[in-house]
Amino acid sequence: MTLRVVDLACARGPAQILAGVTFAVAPGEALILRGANGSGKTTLLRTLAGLTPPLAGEIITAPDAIAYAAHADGLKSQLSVGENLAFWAGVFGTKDTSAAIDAFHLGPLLDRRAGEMSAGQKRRLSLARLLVTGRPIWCLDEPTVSLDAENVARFAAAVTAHLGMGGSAIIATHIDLGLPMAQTLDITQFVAKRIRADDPFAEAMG
Amino acid sequence: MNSIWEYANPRKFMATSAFLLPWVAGLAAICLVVGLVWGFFFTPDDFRQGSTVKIIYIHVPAAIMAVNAWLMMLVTSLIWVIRRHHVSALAAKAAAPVGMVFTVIALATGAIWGQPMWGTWWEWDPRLTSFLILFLFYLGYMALWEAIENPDSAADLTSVLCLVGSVFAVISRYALLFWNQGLHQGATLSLDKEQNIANVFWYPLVIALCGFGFLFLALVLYRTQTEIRARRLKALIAQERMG
Amino acid sequence: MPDLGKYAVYVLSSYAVTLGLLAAIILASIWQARRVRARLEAVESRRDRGA
Amino acid sequence: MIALLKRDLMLAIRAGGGFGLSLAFFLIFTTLVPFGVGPQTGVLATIAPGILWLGALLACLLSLDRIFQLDWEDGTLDLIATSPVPLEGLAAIKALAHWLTTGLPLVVAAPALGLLLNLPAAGYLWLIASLLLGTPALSAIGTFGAALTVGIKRGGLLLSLLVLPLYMPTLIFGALCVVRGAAGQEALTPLLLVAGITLGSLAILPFAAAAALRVNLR
Repeated sequence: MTLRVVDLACARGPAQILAGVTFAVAPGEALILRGANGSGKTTLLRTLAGLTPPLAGEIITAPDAIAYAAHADGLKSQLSVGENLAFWAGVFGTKDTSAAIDAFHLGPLLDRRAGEMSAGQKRRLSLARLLVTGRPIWCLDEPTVSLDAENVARFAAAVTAHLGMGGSAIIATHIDLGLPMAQTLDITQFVAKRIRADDPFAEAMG
Repeated sequence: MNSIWEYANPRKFMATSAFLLPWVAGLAAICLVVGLVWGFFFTPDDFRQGSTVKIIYIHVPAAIMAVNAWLMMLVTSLIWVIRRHHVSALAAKAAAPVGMVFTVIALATGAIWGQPMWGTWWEWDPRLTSFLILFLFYLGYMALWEAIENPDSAADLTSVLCLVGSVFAVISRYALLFWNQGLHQGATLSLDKEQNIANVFWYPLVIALCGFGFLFLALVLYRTQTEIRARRLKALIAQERMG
Repeated sequence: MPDLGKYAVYVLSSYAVTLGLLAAIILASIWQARRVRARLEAVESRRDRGA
Repeated sequence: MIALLKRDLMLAIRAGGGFGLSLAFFLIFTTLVPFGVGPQTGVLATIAPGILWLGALLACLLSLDRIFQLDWEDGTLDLIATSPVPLEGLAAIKALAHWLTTGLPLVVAAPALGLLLNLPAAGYLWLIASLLLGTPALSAIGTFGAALTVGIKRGGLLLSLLVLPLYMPTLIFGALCVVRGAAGQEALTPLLLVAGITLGSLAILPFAAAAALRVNLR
């Protein structure tokens, strides 16, 4: 499942942030988004995920192919690991969660409350959630924030495994993940900050 | 005559409204003065209600315009939702306070008029109460506009509220009739024009109504211009912040 | 001035309330318009000087 | 969708906030009334239907802003929006979950509180029927209000200002049904009207709530 983006323009609130964004991600490839804070990485990912309607351009991919994961990982602290995963499996319609549980060694943690886990364990659970969605294209926003070196390595291994199985990933991060097939895309080249084109209040009037 | 969508662009609207405003304001002033003065000074007292019948020249037009203002907001919200017509959304925002003021006038004059006739300042009469509910709808609508940062989202959310609110306003209107039989007199200005009020009262009333109508139009045009400038101000500040 | 009889208080007060409220909304609109127009001119002149 | 409902109910039970708070409020509200209005049972009996309905309505109102707020803050709403579950379904399920955790307990508790205000015997059947048919509308309208104000910080007060006028018809018909029932008059018509409003709300409002959510998620 390749993801092709052609001449995409994204907006954050009243302002357009990016314009002319064009790239393609083939199965098995990873794309690292570089750019200063506020240069629109999150906005781009949210537009790819379909949360924010793009101002212009196209996102060409199979329907329901993109799984989005942001800082806020959508885990309920009162629910146990197993219940959280079962919930997301129910939402995404995947039958069993054992594959995701084994991939991130969550077996021993299954009935521990999500609220009682360390940041690293929580990150592993949110990655397991990604696996549960069963969607090939991962859009990850700063996935390795608040993770120590060991967990970052484990995260990189998980992404590599995902790429190995023909999935692809678009990751906004500042940390070098050492992924094999990773290209880097610096989105500062696409930054075109001005008022949204469909906002008629930009030019002077009486 | 270019289509009304031509006015989607604020510049065109500003030019046209700048041209129209003095005329509409002038008409409003004339009709108001003529209507109210004629009604106040040159009409006889009613044999039953005495001089309080003179309140009709402000109570009825205000009540009619209060409802029309909400209908106008409903139409402009629909135009915004369907055609993303920016000026229409701002016109709805501009009309809300004016509609609210008309509702308060209708309530106040209704209550004052009710005192000598029904003996109490406030009577839970279905029509008077439905204006109280309309007042709450206006309050909620305006509060929602102020509470949201991004103007486009604010326009979307307030339009949805206006649409849903209108459905419930109609339901409330009939729920109230079910809830308490009214003391309010029948329709004063029904269109089939059977004589429910004598001609001598009727003419000044119609002129006063036109006065209120033009005043509403003038205020909405004027306030929409301000909303457009405020929106432009926001856009410029956003541009500056982007550097 | 017509003889309003015993209801004079009610008629006059309702007219006073109405004219008062109408004046209030008109003045509020004018005041708000002036304020926005002034701030807009300030920002636009800043922008023209800066641009 | 069922997973959503199961999770919400589990969260309500486990967090314990859901059930207890609204019921406690309903109890406190009803017990406060005689202190304000005076202990004469005659007076209390006549205003009992209105007070019970107002108590139920305000109890629903209190728990509205929690419908989407928690999911909004921890990112679940974003993730569900990108999942195959449609937002309309989410709104309907959230309304159902709110009704099950808040509306239904109120219906169960209402007769007991009716005793406190010595509601006439004939009124109890109508009280239960009107609340049973009316509270789903309160949840559906409330979910719409919650969706409108989810993006607004401290939107709770605004939520009440927006939702209370929309609760007016259900309150009028609901209380009227119990009043007439208690007085032995014919109370079926207001009951049917309450049901009508509920069905209308359940049909339209999830779509309006989803539209509002889509705007807030932008």
